[in-house]
Amino acid sequence: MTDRNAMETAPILKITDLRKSFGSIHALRGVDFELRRGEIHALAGENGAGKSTLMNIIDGILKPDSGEILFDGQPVEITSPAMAQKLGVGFVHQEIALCPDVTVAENIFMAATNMSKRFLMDYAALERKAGEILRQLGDVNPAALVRDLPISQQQLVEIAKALTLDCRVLILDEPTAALTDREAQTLFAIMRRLAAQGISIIYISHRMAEIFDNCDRVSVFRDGQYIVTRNVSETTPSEIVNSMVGRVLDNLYPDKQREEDRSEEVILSVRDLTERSLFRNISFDLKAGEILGFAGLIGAGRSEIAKGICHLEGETTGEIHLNGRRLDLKDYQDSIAEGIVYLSEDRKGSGIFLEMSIAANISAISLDQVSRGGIINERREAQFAERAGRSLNLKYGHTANAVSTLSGGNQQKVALAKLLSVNPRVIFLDEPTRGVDVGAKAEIHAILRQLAREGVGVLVISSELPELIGVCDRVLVISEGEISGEVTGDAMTEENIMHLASISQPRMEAV
Amino acid sequence: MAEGAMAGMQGQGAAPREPADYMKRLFKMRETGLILIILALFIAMSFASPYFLTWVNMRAMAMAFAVEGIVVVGMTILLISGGIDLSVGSVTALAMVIAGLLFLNGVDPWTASAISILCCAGIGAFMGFFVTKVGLHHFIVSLAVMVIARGACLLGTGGRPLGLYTLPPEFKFVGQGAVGVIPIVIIIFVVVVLAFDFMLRKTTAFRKVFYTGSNEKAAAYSGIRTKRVIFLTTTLCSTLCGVAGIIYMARFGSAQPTFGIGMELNVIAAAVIGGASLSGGSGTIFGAILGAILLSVVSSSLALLDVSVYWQDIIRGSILLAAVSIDHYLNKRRGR
Amino acid sequence: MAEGAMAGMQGQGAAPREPADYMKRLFKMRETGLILIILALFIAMSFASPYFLTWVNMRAMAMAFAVEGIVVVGMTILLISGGIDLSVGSVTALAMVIAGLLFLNGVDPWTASAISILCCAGIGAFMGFFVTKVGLHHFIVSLAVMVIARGACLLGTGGRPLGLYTLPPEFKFVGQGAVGVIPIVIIIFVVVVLAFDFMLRKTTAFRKVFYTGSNEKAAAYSGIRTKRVIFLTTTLCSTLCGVAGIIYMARFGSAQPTFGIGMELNVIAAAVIGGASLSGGSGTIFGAILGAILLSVVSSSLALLDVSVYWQDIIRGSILLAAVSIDHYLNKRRGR
Amino acid sequence: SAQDGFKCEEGETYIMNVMVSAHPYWVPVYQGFKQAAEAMGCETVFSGTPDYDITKQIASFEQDLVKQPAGILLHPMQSDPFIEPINRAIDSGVEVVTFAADSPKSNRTAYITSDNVAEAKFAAEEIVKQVGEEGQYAVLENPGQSNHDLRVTELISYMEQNYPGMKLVGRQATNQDSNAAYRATASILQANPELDAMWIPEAGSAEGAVAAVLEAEADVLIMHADVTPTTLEHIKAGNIHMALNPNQGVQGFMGFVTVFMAAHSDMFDPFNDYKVSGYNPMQIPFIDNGFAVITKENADSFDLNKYMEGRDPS
Ligand SMILES: Nc1ncnc2c1ncn2[C@@H]1O[C@H](COP(=O)(O)OP(=O)(O)OP(=O)(O)O)[C@@H](O)[C@H]1O
Ligand SMILES: Nc1ncnc2c1ncn2[C@@H]1O[C@H](COP(=O)(O)OP(=O)(O)OP(=O)(O)O)[C@@H](O)[C@H]1O
Ligand SMILES: [Mg+2]
Ligand SMILES: [Mg+2]
Repeated sequence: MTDRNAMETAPILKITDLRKSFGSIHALRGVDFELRRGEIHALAGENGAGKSTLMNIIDGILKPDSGEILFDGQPVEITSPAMAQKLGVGFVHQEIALCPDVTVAENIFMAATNMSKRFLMDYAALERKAGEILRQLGDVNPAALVRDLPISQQQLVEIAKALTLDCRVLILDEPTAALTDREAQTLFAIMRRLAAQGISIIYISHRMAEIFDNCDRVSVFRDGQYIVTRNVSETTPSEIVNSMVGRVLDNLYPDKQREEDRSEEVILSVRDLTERSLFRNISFDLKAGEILGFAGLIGAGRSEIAKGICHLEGETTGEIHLNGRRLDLKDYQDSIAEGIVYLSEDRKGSGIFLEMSIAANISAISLDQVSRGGIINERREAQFAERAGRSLNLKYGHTANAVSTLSGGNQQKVALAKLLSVNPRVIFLDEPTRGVDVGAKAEIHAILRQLAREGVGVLVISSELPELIGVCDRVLVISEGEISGEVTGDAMTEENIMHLASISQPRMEAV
Repeated sequence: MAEGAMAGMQGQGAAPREPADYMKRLFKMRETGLILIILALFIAMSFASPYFLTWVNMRAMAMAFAVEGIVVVGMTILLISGGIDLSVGSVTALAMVIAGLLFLNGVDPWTASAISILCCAGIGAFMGFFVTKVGLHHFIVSLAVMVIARGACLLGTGGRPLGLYTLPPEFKFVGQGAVGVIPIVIIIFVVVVLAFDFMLRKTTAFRKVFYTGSNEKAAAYSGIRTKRVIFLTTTLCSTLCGVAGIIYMARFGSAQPTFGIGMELNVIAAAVIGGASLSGGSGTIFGAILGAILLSVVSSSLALLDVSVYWQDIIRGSILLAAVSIDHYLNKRRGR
Repeated sequence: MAEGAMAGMQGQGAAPREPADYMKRLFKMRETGLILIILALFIAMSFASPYFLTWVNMRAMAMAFAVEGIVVVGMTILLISGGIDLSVGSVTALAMVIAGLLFLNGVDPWTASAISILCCAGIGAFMGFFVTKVGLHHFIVSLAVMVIARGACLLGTGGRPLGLYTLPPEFKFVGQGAVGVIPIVIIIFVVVVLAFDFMLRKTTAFRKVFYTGSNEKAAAYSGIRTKRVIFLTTTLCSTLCGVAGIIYMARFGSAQPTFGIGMELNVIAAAVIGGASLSGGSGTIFGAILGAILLSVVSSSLALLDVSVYWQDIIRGSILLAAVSIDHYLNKRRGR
Repeated sequence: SAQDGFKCEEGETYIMNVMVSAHPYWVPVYQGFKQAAEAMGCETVFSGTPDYDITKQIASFEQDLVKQPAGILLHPMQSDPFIEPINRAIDSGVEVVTFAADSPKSNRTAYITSDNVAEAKFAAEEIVKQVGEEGQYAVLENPGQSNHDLRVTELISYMEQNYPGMKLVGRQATNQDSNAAYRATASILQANPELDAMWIPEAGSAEGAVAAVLEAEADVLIMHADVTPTTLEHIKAGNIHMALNPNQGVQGFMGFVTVFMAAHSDMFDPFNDYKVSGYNPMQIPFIDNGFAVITKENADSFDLNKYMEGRDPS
């Protein structure tokens, strides 16, 4: 009886002295970790601290160099995701890993189909069940091909996929990085429900508010080492940040626009920009010295508007003026030539060259800065990368290493460094701090403010409302492809923005 | 073929809802463009030549691609899983040679065929080993095996075709006989195509092939043993080459060490024309067979029209290019 | 070649730090495995045959792959950009045929060669158009062009080789002459290889080829006109085929419409053995040339040892498989 | 009937069917075929497959049958696979004669070819005549193609039996590829500096072999079968000693005559059992069309491009 009792109170997962290195990089240097039954346990740590590596080991994707894993009190050696699945581990990966050529429903039930003893597929049932799960999370068509979905919807599919598993431990590695507040809240409700059913959840996030609102305990990692575990109720965000970063971060957001920076000079002016199915009648001015934000729900069309202005995708009509001069852009190269650049929200798909070196990634858009007469100076290129990396607190081994060896947040920094390395006149940043840790985030925000001060037009798209409110001087809210409102100053509150974001627009004529 | 005609949509995982929009779906599916192009060719040819729409000509055209069509099935499945196989031609020839040598040494032809097909499966497994365990690329492994298997054919036969005229009639019947007017070869072909088309669309086991080819990592994360899937599709493709080789042997009553040179390009082209992606994850058997039919009809038509040989290649290549361009255009217009 | 030897690392965009770790880097670079394998072959062969390490044999071996090596350069660059070209053999033959016909019709051979190379560039541009504007896959476009170009060779010559014995000696000198003991062909080859190796590693223009092949979308989002890059690499590959064809013509004093059948597999194999990825984004000229050397040395060695023809293919394929496996193993051990 | 003589009826058509149909070998054969047909007022068609693919050739042969020609002169890519199609053709009233390659177990009425064995013997004797009975020789080959195989294997066994002093020191497969032949010959020359002679069963490899021999400045007697403009020039220049070329014109001409005769067998009433046994009276197991010996002196007569000037290839 006591044995049994001990079993039930014993942690579901207990990890001792786990080590893992990649060549000379020590990702984990003797980590301890304990997960209780039915708790929501947050993991915090800077980019590259080793969080994903630890999760990948629990899921059997990576093999640890040494250390012990007790699952349900039993020592286990998890050698493959299939085995982890059998143990009851579900995993939402930081990097979205879906099959682009098959439907959402098939993706969601891939593991179930794999384990099922059924001989035939029942597509109708799959779609029905996928529809049920997706309805809780957000609006995704279960019959759509994953390749046709924007990254935020793919994120929802990835979450739905894990929820179908009959798991005892659910790992969520930055699931909200590309989600807006509304979808995130739904996810938290589901998490709490699962926890109440006795499922243990590991939740990785760089957003302190999420951790403190939803989790029971939080463990902090730094440089591959376990630092501390605290009950959320007994600690504060600044204490956690302090143990993560090793110093106190006093102000997370830079100062807003100063009075002397205020100017009526319009840098970018957009008039009646319309794309037949994605957005219409978009008109706004971006003024010198300000940081403008785009807010909205998933699928509102924020990214599409930015890409439309840069002529990256879609056929648009309307006018774009830069410093009062009407532009006649044909493609993105024209846009770059005018100094208008865009940072993609889809890091892996269109932000970085995974198998190329960090240096080559950072100089991709500004080769002329590291070359003379068309000949690349490799030393200069490496220095260029080092400089860019330093300013974003990039954690890497060598600039010649492939970007694929970096942690997710550090990959994001590379994508950002690439874009910041040009000297733009207008810069669109789509989820610029996706997956970036608090320290680096603050530095990125400071850089953006600095750019704005220097007269660069800065436009930020973010799904994280606190970020928009903290960084931007003015926020335009997009709903269903149209601007539904604008907030500035004290009116910039989450309530106001959410209200505007959920205004339903009269249906667009389908073309 | 009506069964097969639904391959496109269902291969994509859609489920039929109302019978009413059946026509709409037919128009929307991936293969419609190819079907239209082939139909157009048929109509043009039946005006151009009075011999085209004869039973004998149709039979000759069907016989010309039926056996290769079995290899196309294997290649398509392998392509979907993300692989490729350049050795299909040599392995098909080797199947003939192995079975032929065994038969000439007194083994009963059915047993000889079974052994030979097993050997081909072994070759596939060999390639699968190098791809999944050693970690080499399909292209280079199958290129090496293409050379080795051709060498084995030459070694086994001294470069001379084996005359197997003495094969028993009931064995030759497989390759030369007919049920009513329908040749056995074509029946086998249709059965293989329908069976694999069905399995690929409907069975959970073959869906894993799509998942693996579409994103091997994602499939592995879902617990699919992707290496095993790739190993098996590689083995399957070679096994089907073995089957094709045996049928050729029964049909020709001989085993030719030089058979099938250049077959790989033809077979891959058929699959690609039919919508298979060279990077894996998509493709249908039905489409690939349409691709094979298109290639075959063009060749046969040029021969039937007595087009000068010096012009045939130019016309053949141009039609191929035009056909895939039109098909691509039609697919794009219908909505990617 | 020491210059070229650094291709591996620097192609990846690395910067040398201290001259001290030069040896370490040499050991670490992608091509070391291949170099070791080729060295091992050389050592084994010099024991097996007293004729192997003679100047004349080395010269003959070099002559045997030098011209094809020029095509390997084009193919490698195309592969890096994410493309592939099956038409290289036919286009090389067509270059001979076009130049040969012009010459026989009274055009000065230099002008004829220039026109012919331009035509090949045109063919490359034609393929580039279908790939970038129409949106077809390189594989299928180049397959069609392979057939068309072969057809054009046949049409132009009536299938008969053109005798170009009357080519002026100063033209034939390009293919048959030597500066001192070094044949012109080898000089051209080395210059082409060094030039493109340098450009690929060092110039911004060619760096865009890597970006495009590594992740086309990310490249487009970095302001690279990826379609133009692909168009140009496709054109370049065909242009180099043209150059190779002209050199062959000067060398053999004839234009053979059937020249280069199957060349594509050889050329792609060389690039892949040398580390080029079939999915684009990686590869080096230096590695690809080592791959070509490996293939060529194996063939030459088998001939030198007078291995039975019936065994040659088996041995050749097995050595190929063993070599890439060892190379892969060495790279894996050194890496991660 | 006999009084109509050697004349076709209106529209009577004969087809010549080959594989790898763009190969120049067929060109003079078809010219012979056509000249005979014109002399008798018959129509001809050149058909077959451009590919080296037996399924395609069989398909094209069966498509020929759809047109109901009077007869087909066929070069079967392989013998046994054509047994059934040939027999079916004859049953449906289309006569078949084979040329250059045979399908002996079929019911074809005649077979016309060059005697590859005779060519090989001739080549062997010529080599011995030039370099003596003691020496070294090498061959290039093309395994899998029967006439090329015969030319090589027969020469080797003839040498073994009659001139044991001649040693075979090199034997390489080059498959009609001049670059492969260059490579192989260069290696053979390296390994055997004393090499006296080479026998090459086709002209494509000969082009590469000559280049290698010239480059090595070796003194090697080269003989080959078939001919291309380039090897002709080499013969004229003395780089190649001699080429043996099958008499393609006669092959085509006699091929036509035999297939015509098979279709008009009612002209002929031989002294045998054909009436009771029911076979075609025009049975000819083997006609040798002979071969020409090409040397410096007569080389100009073998320029196919010159021959084809003003002629229609199809
Ligand atoms: N495949 C790999 N090869 C080499 N190094 C790697 C590899 N994967 C991870 N690393 C390194 O291991 C360390 C830990 O990375 P990990 O992905 O676990 O960080 P993380 O805590 O998840 O960071 P983030 O918050 O940015 O996602 C980093 O220094 C990273 O560069
Ligand atoms: N081929 C399939 N077609 C439809 N749904 C499937 C398929 N394979 C698995 N599923 C779904 O995945 C889950 C697990 O499947 P599994 O076959 O293991 O369980 P099951 O007990 O047979 O499912 P059910 O409760 O529907 O009978 C179930 O929800 C099942 O409906
Ligand atoms: Mg991470
Ligand atoms: Mg977005």
